[in-house]
Amino acid sequence: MSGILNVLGIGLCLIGAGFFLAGTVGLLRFPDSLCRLHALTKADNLGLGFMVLGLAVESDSLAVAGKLALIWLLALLAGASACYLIARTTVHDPGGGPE
Amino acid sequence: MIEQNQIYGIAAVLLFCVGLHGVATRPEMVRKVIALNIMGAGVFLFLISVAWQGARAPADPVPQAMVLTGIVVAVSASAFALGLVRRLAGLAEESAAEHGESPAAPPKEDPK
Amino acid sequence: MIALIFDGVLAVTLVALAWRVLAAPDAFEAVVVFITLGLLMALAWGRLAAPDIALAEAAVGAGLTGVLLLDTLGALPHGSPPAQAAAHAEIRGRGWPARVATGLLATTLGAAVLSLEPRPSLLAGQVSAHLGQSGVSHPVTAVLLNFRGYDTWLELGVLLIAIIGVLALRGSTRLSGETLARPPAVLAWLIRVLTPLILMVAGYLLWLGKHAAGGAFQAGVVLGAAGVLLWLAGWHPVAREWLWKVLWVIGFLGFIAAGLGQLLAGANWLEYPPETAATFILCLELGAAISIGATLAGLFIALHFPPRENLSGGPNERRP
Amino acid sequence: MSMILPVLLPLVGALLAFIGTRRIGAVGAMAFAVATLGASVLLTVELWHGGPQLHMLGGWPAPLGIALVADGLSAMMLLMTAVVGVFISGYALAYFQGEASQRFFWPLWMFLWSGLNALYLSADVFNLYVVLEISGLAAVALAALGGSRPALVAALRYLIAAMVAALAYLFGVALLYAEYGVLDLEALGALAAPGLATTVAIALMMLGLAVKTALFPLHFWLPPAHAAAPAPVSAALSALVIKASFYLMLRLWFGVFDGVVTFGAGQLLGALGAAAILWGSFQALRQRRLKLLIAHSTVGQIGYLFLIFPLVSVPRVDGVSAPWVVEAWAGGMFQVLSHGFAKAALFLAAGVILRATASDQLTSMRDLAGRLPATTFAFALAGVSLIGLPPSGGFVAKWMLLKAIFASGQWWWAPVVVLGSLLTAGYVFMLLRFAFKPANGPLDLKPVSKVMQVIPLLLALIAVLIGLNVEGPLRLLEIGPLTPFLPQGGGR
Repeated sequence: MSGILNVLGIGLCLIGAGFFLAGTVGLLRFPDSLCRLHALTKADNLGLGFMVLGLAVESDSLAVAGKLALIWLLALLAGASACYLIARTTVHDPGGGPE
Repeated sequence: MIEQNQIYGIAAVLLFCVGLHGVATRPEMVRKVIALNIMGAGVFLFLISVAWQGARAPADPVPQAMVLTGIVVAVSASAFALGLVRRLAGLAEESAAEHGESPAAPPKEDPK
Repeated sequence: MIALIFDGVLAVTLVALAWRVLAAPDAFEAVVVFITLGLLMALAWGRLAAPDIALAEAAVGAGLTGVLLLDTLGALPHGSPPAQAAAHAEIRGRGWPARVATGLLATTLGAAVLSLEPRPSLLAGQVSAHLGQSGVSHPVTAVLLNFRGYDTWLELGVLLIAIIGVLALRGSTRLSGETLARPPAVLAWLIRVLTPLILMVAGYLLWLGKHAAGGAFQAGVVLGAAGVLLWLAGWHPVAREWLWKVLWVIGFLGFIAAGLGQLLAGANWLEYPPETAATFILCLELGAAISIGATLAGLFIALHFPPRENLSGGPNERRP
Repeated sequence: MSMILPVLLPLVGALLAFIGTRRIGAVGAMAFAVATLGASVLLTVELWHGGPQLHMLGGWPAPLGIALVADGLSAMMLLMTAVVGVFISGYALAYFQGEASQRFFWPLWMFLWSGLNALYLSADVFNLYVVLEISGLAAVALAALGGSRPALVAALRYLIAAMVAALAYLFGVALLYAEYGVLDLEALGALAAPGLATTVAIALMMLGLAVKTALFPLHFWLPPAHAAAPAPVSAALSALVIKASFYLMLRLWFGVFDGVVTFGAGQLLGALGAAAILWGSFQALRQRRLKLLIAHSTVGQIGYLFLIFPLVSVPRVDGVSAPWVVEAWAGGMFQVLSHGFAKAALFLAAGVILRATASDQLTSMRDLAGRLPATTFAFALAGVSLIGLPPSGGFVAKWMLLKAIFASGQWWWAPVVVLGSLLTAGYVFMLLRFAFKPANGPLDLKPVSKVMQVIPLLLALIAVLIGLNVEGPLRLLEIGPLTPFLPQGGGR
């Protein structure tokens, strides 16, 4: 049982890592801020989500799993808001802003 | 065989030296403040690499306490330094406004 | 082996980022890379089994210092201010000699560091031997608040000096009076939602310090971040001058009160009886966390010097 | 009990000055300044009768806890700081009357004072880092109080130099901790042995402290910072703050690393000191602005202090210190004292002139002798001590140093001492010549408070009069474990 869980946990973490990798490539390769944000949010939400899920499977107590879930929720909140703020700046001031 | 903490010890030395180099050679004051923080990070990293007592043992608490103290000192000093920078910029603007001209043209910076 | 390779890659990345911070032509980029460096440093602390430092450094090194730097760049006018111009003239022609000197220094320090032999620290042994009498079970907290509480007391003094110094630059002890552009609604909403959560996290960290990584420093830094966020959201819960002053000095005063009380009872400065040490430490930590938080937030706010005309600086210090 | 008071009292004064209203703040801080003087005297009396004092902070014995240790050297620094400090405080009451910066001066100045006292008493290398930061940051904040552009630029440069210095010191502390696993000075002294890490650690710490002491060629930050600060602040920075880091250099070199440091290293520090004497005094001679002149004079006078290192760092014969060690030591300490009083007097007197003439140019000092006789007299007396004319404290200092120089056979320092005195005489007489020149036309001087005129005179008098009582300070210095006076020791 613990062997299967272990494999499952590692697999979920690997999927998460894959999303992060894709997100990073997107961040580096996409042409403008909005596309980059798109790539970034996928990494943030899904990548972190899978990681958290994998770690929760690996963890040995519900309390730890709960804390991990909380981390994901907070990251979602912060990520979404930050993304909105950056997008807003980009739309209002397309030429300026740090590139 | 090199130990884990030695790797970070060397990195700490390099951070310290890179920071010092920056303080000595970068002309802009904000950059000097950042460089000071890098120097500080080097010292802190070295202290923690000293504290490390193997992968299984807990780290020595004394250097950790020293670093926590050092971090607060560093942020205090940085904040005050940035205050000086901002006040100076404000003074420059005021005097420029008095003379009815725009702030002095920025100096040319050597390309790295 | 894989772990060592990871450490090596992390170490090289740290140094490369540090170099990039100094070499980046644009100050904005330098600050962003510096913040990244701070986050990666937290990984290094984790690898070196120092979670206390990871918590504090991620919040201060990457967080607060980064915010202070970004905020300063935003407040500076376009281009380099004249102070930098003055410094610039005398720096010229220090290229290669400086690099050689830095290289020599790095070699010497590196040799000294590699010459160190691993040996158990005398002090670490004493700390664990006396941990039972300290009132807490987390050794870092025991060192900070009991064995070396004097350092912590004086370090709260350093924070006070910084805030007094910044207020002196400002020419006023008042923090209120400035108005900031209203933040976007989403940000204001987020901050209001997060604030109670942040306060809870700070309290949790404070309580945790008794037996695990956490304590007054980390809690204080989190409080400071909360203060900065609230202020950015345009919400100024603490506006009165005297209240700010009380928050700034309360941690420092707490140590004085504890020290004086015990001194009059015939003990040494900052000596607590073992049976009540836990209570002493908790009270001192509470005060210290409040003061650290209020001072860090206060520093950020006080650095917004009273408004002058034409403060139209962009976010970056652009190259000519 | 009395050990913590010199640290605690100024801190309480600082808090009172910060929280209280402007009036309560200034008066309260002044009261605590006087109380701090009392505490310093009390501690010295206890020391005089009972020998070195120890206070275990937190009740934990070192090396687990931090120890406060007072010996004769600490007491002498405490006393000098307290006397100069009370005079500076009294002067500041009048100087800052009605000025906006007053409410920031008092808390910062009291913080600075407590940092200095904590430094003299601490016996823990990391705690010394913390108190170095307290005094350093407070000193920079005070230097910026003027608020003018030059003051802010100088303060920023001072801050960056001080931060680099503190970090170099801290790296040294970290290396020592890695090597020996303790932070207590006494424990370190017992464990210290020659080795690469130890040598590098000492070099880093001494380098950092040399920057803070403004030892040539690391003095670049000092003249602008000391010259641009308000007069009471300049006096505190020049008379006290740089002495504190010098004290720590002495403490580490002779108290901790006595068995590790070498003859050559002592000669190097002496050579830098000699260069400082010549360079600083020569630069002072070239200045045409009053406060810059006094600040450059500080760079030169600091150089004399560093002659202690080559003269005392000599191999022991059969475990017995060389006979001239006591004279070298006493000469250096007399230089600390006499320069402290004389330089405070000079900067405070310069403050009077600045207030009266609203100018910093030497040429504006014309006919001061007739109009501000007390201030001119203070200049003359302080100058007498700086040059080293008998019977001043400066004379005792230089005389003893010369005696030690000839007894040790290190004759090469003698011409430097003499030439330094000549250059000093040059700029002192230049100052006085301006003061005695008749005015070209009517000069209207603004009125300056009597207190501000009297205090520099008193300080200058002390600088001269300490030369009359050599025995007292010497006996005080001999109390305590500092190595030069030990009959045995870790001979080489």
